[in-house]
Amino acid sequence: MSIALLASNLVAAGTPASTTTTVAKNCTVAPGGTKVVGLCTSANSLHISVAYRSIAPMLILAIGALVLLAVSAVLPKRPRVGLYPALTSAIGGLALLAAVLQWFDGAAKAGTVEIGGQIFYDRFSVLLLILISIAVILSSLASDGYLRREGLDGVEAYVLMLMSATGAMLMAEAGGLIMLFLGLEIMSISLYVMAAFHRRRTQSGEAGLKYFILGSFSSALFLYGVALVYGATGSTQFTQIASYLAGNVPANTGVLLAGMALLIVGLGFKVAAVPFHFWTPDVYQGSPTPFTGFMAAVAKAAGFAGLLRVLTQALGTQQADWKPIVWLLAVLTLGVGAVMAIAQKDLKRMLAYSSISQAGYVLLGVQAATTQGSSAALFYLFTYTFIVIGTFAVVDVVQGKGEARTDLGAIRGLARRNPLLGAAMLVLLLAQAGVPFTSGFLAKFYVIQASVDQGQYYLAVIAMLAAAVAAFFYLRVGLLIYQAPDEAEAPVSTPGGGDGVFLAGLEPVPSLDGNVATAVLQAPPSGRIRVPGATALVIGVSVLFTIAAGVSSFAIDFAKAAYSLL
Amino acid sequence: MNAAYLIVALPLAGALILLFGGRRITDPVSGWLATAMAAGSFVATVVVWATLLGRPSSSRSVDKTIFTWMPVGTLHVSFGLTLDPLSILWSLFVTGVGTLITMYSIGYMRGDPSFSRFFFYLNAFIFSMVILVLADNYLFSFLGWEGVGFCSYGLVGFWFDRDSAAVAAKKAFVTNRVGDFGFMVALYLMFAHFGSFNYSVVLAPLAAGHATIATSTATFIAVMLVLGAVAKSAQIPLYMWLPDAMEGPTPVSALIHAATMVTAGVYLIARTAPIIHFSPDAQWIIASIGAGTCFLAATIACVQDDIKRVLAYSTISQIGYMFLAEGSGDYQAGIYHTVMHAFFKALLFLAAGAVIHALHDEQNMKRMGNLRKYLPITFPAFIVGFLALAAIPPFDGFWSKDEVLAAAWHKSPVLWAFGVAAAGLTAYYMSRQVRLVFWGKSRWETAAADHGAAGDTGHSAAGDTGHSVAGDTGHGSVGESGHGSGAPHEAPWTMTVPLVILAVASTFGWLLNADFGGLDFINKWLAPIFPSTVATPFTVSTDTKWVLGIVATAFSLTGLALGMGLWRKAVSRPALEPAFLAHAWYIDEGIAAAVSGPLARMATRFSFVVDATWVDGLVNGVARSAAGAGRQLRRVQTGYVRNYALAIGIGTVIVLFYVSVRAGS
Amino acid sequence: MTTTGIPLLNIIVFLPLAGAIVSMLIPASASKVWSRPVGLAFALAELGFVAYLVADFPGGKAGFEFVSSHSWIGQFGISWALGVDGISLFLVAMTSLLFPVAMFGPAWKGNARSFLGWMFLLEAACMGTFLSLDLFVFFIMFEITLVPGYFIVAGWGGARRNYAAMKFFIYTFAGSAFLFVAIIALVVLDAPHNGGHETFSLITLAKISSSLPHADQVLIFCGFAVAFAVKIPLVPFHTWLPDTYTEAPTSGSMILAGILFKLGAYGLLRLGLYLVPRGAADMGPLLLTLAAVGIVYGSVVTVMQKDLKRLVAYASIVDVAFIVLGFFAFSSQGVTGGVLEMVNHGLTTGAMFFLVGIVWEKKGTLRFSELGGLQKATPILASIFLVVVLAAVGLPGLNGFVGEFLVLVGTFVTHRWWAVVATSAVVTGAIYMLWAYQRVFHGPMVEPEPSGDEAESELTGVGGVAVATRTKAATKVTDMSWAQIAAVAPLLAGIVFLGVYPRLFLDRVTPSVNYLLAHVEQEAPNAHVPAVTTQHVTFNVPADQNVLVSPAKTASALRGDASPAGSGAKGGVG
Amino acid sequence: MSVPSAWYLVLAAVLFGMGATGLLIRRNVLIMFMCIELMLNAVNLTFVTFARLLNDIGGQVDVLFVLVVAAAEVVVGLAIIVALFRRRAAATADDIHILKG
Repeated sequence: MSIALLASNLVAAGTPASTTTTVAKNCTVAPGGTKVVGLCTSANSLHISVAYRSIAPMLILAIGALVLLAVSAVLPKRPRVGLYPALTSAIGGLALLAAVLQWFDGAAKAGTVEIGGQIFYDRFSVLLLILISIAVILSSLASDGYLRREGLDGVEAYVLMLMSATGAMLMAEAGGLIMLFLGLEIMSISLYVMAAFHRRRTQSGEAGLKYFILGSFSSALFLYGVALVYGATGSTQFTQIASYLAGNVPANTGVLLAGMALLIVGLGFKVAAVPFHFWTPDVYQGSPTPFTGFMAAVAKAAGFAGLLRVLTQALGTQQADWKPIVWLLAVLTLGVGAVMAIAQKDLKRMLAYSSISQAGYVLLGVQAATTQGSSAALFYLFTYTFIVIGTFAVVDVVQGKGEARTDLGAIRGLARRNPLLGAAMLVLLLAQAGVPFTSGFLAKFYVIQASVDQGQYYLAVIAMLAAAVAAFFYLRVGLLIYQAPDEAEAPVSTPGGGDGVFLAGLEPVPSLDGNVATAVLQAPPSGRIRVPGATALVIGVSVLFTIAAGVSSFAIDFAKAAYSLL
Repeated sequence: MNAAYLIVALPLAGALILLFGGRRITDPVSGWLATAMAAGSFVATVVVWATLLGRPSSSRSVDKTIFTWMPVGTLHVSFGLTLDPLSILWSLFVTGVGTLITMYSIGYMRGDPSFSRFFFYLNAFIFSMVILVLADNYLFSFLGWEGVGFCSYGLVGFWFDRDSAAVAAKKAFVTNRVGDFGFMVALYLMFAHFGSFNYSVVLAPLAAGHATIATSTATFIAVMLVLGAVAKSAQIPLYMWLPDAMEGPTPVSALIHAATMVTAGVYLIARTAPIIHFSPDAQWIIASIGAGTCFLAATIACVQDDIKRVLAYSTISQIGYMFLAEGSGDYQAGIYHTVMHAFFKALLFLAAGAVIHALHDEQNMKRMGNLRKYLPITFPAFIVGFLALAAIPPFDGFWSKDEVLAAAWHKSPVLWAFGVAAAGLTAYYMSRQVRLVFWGKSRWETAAADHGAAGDTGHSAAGDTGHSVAGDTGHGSVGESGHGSGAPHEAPWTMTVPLVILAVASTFGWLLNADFGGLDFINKWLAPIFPSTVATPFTVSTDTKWVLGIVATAFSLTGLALGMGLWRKAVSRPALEPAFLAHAWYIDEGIAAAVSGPLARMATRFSFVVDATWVDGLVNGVARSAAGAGRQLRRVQTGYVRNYALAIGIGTVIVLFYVSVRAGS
Repeated sequence: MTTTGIPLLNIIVFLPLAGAIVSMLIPASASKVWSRPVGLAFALAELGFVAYLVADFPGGKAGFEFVSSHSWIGQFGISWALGVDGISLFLVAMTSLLFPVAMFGPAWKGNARSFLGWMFLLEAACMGTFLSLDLFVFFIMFEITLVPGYFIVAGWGGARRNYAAMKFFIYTFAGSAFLFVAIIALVVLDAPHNGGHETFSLITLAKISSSLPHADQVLIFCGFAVAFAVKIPLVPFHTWLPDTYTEAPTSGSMILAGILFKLGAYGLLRLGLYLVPRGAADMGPLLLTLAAVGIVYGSVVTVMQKDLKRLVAYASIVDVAFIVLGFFAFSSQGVTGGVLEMVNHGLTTGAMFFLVGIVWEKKGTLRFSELGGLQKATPILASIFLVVVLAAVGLPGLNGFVGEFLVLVGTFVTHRWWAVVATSAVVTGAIYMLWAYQRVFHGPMVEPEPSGDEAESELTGVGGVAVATRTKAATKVTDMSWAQIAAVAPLLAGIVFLGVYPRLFLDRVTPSVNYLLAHVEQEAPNAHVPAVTTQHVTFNVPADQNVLVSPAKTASALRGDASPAGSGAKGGVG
Repeated sequence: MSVPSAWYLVLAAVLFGMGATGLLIRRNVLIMFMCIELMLNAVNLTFVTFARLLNDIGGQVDVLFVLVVAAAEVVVGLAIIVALFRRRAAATADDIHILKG
């Protein structure tokens, strides 16, 4: 029986590793010179020092969540308008402050492993902490208007958001697979609830349930991967896995690779890589819109943080094994995301597919498996956070009460109904399309550069062609924004008969007898759109950042600095 | 010598003034301005000619560079003039005849709403033509070459609201462009071989015997240039545009399509003689084209009913003689015939114009007749032109054609036979024309009644709106007697004076190059251009010449007698007017059918099938397949959780399978 | 290198940007009054700066002038580097000339603020592309042109504008994918030869590009070529063009055809030939063939078009094929001619689309079947149109001929049969252009059907003017207005001037071209560049007219030796 | 007779596979949910086995983490299921497919 043989081989292989002394094993210096702080400081005792500063943002968020709950308990049933979002963003702001301070911390700059090896404290983590803090601030502000409009206001949403962010931070800082799993679950469980948060909308419940079932399934797969990697290498901590693999050739690579594969699947699910992406459109569409933005930003960032840690740090020696897998995932993700987005008629769903496609570019950075690639991926995530939260904030404003109008027709004539909002949406869309002078372009440039640097010309070309396909649906929306709200599509007739193609989804659907039905998009509601102040702020900040990071190189340098040591 | 600049500058100035002045320069003023400019140009040419005459024959060539046009790397082209016997000779008759015709036009075009536009084109034409002949390099000459083409386009299509005129103008231009193709290719080869277009670089060493050129290169350059010449001079196979070009006002036909522009090809070949000298093949090609054309066009001319189309085919035929002479190596004879032809053909056209004018734009000879009684000046003038063209001694045509035929005989009796046959035909069709127009009954009286309704054959575009308006207002004296029903009357003096001058020239012009008494001025004048290294000298014995001359004259007289006899009373002789000749051997119509039929269909197919469906279809197909893929993939997204989980499961299995393969290997 | 006190090139790039911002900032209420004057002021100021640049540009120099460089994204060696040489000088000049004409010449309706804003943005991007000395800057400028282009077509275009705009954007965007990857690949592969530092600097890359393996050069060149072939566009990548040009508003067509085309052609020269000469030399015959095929195919397809604007659009395909033909002839005349053709085509096609727009205003239709006899009612329009048509056809004395002839003669020197095939365009070009002219202006006046046509003219029309023309059928057709004549006059002046005295242009372009070719010759032995600088020709030139100055100068500048002066024998024939 | 440790691993794998299969084929949400629990516990078994094999306490500790997480998942998951199916008679996963395409 092959499995039995496999297992026995494994035991034989694993034994030598476990015979080394615990202390020696735990104190192995990780590749790259990262010193393992914590266990080694007191070799003979089980005393583990807790470097609180390394987990300060996380703590702030977690404690903040609890405080928020407590505060809500003592406050009257209907507190002052805007209190909770204000508090939440304040907590996020504190976390951001802490994270920024961490950035300048020497330990973080040098890169250390804290708290018994469970926490990775380096600028890579810190950058993600900053990102997540920002996402919290922006999302909480963007949610305010939505929640009040939908009559869902209360403290719960904010607490969930903070808890979810806490989990994401844990993922970002995780020093080992177990911490990664823990963070993943903390984040995900909160997100499940957030997805299902709109009690009166059936779609919201459906989104929550689907997310929950599939998420749990992928978590189980991920966890099994953790167990297998643990079995093959004797540890769940990244540094130790890496040092073990650097020093030994695993006798049974099968277990290791199977574990690796499952880890990729689990994390691939979180980042919505094709073919593990099926939940994404349904969940993004069903979830309350501002939460969708949060989800797209934070879950994706945390998922990629995990993927980068696992693949490039823990399993860096197995590059040859996982690179082709990621290559294929990247191609599929880019292609399927872009192609399916074309066929969508719902704005949120289209953006969901678009976010799938965007994940493909980050996978390009992962696939490069270099410092440059990783920092490119980070930069991509960083810019995408602003873009996606801003975009969904606009969608939120446009869709109206009860998420009545999320179809493409709703956005038609946006520029007439609110010029600034239209312009903002245009910038955000162009950024996602990767047009120069937006952060989206530099992000694409960076990942493509990293990819080409590794000789992946074809991957790079495929990615850029996917961008061209993707440009179609971004532009289509951009065009709708600038159309008159009541503008009718001209009847389509050409000698070549190819007209409909470039208007796919927008155009009347050709019926079987070849005649073109003139039924087009529903007209949007008329009248000027009013944007709640907080949401306007979010959109404004997103747009400004998108342009600023596209014109100046500061954000790239920032991302580069985050990864310079690894 | 600086007067040379004036030759060019005056017509240019005239053209610019008329262009920008537009309609503010009114009716007669613009005409007189243009005439003055043309005359000034003529005077300047005479001055230059006199200056050159004062020099020894070996130094009668002066180059004057105006400024650099295209300096790129080794390519260096200037705007520059070359003043040598050949260019000045051409310039003389271009500006001279041009002046007369411009003057004639003042009367002819009177009252036309676009009066000044007409004279703009005339001056621009003279400018272009002198550039063509005076340029010191092929490329600058090409500028003039194209310039005359443009003016021809503008003048043929002068009455643009007639569709036939517009089509004819376009046809003329496009056909000439086919020739330009050859001209340009010759230029490339010239640059590749000589590194220059300057006559002084390309031709002078060859002419001086300092350099030689490979036969193949010479043949290629020559043949390509001849293609250009053939188009411009309306020779086989590109002659079809010229008859249609008769849509233009008659002075235009006289100036451009008879006397000057169409001889540009003759000039080009004469200029290129040093190269052609190295290619016997090219010489044969030129001679054959000439012989073939002069015969073919003459046959067609025999049956045309339109007064101007007869003359047009006659022009084609006569230029054929010039080509024949040049191909036979006797450039002087060709040029001699060119000059003589300029006189008598301009005369014929102007006289024909006066006839048309008198009959209110009637061009169909079958609706004319008996006009000798009404047109006391035009009639004798026409007769002089007729006799000159028919090569009846002692008029111009006899002498020059004699020279041409002598050269042809020396080249090959076959060529000569074609020439002689054509001479007979020429006399015949011209007699027919004279008979139909000036003798017989006054058919125009009845014709006027059903004016325009009668079944015209061919393209005789009788009085369409544009022209008849012009004609009527131009004739105040006639106009009062009703629309086109007044008696024919003689033209105003501005029109008759040129007729008289040209008639005199057609009678005595031959003295410019008489074969005897040391009167061969043209031969002597051109001698430095065609030394023995350019055109191998040959002589035809005097006896032979006598015999040849007598035979040719006999042919001419026979033709004349036949024509005069057969068409004394008759208006229509179906046996002598076979359809295939009336349709010009169906060549033109065949080409037109091919172009508008299969070729147009093919182009249409390319435009609307190949490009729209295939090439663009591919692009749209890619887009469509992307969109289609999206639509198909949407079906996978069923909304059922278990399907999603299954997808994740399958993905996982595939990844696991992949790693197991890797682990196994 | 010339440096002046003021950052001239930066001003030229950023002034239109400022114009865009100012245009957009004008409040809607004041837009009616202020948009056009303010826009015109900016456009003229830009023109003034460019005129200063042209005037100040030293003739006979090959290198980049007015260079300004600032580090931008240091870690990739990206800098904001601008410079101008003979090749880009006149493209910049043409851009600055064509934009005001396009902005204020044709009639357009709708939001003046955003229209002018997009136009200025486009101008800034075009300037940036032509002036950039950094591949990254080049790319982003090249790419950003799509956005204003897209919105101008989609916002102010004809009935099928959405389709056309989208196709334009996606097609060229997809082409850029290859350009992007090729640029990055070039930079990455060149980095080891630059001391391990990546750099996007055009000049540096050109210096070290010879170290690149041959095969890499070919691949990179292919990447460039695909992108530029789409942009130019070369057959068979051209099908976005007719749709886009036909649907675009008049101003948009002018700019798209006049300038955006040139970005691709310019890129082919600046990136293709300059950076990867060996790749260019290898792929040269292919591009030559594509160009020749494009000339023939384009001509055939153009002839039967039924719509004037579409015909002009297709004719552009033929014209730009000449540009490519010239570039890949690798001869001084060919490349110079190609550069001149770029400028020519900008002037000619710009003017042509402008006039087509006027025809549309007069008649409300552009279908040949509904046009005719316009010359009677609009003689000035007809005359100007004729001049432009003749320039397009290549009548000597107008600009089209000089460029076309140089291209062809230059091509003949190196690839004779391609030149011969391409020369067929002199015939076909005359056919379709004159036939079009005839059908529009000649013949009896065609009156549009009074009924049924109104609805249709709305659909086929050029954007904003749809309403204005509905009544045109009934009223008398008038000739061009003085404002329109004034708008087209500069283009006509350019057409005539470049036809008669192209030397002003050639003297500044040729040194740069020769420098480029010398670079190609040195780096790519497979290019077979003919001796661009040797003088094997003698000229019959009077001693006082030293017309040989410029080539001789070039020769000595390049080779460092004295070139034999023209020692032609005086006298000529006889 | 001691059971070879490999057998534990195989058992765990089988259990995991059963759980996964169950998730894929069952439509009752609660049973699907149980299948996930089964999978998690199969992983726990794997952890323990490896911990024993490697003589490492870490794996056993990890099991505790997993248990806690699983418990949290149960709470949240049930809450969502209850909320969603409160107004429905049946509780199959196939009943929810508004969102698709």
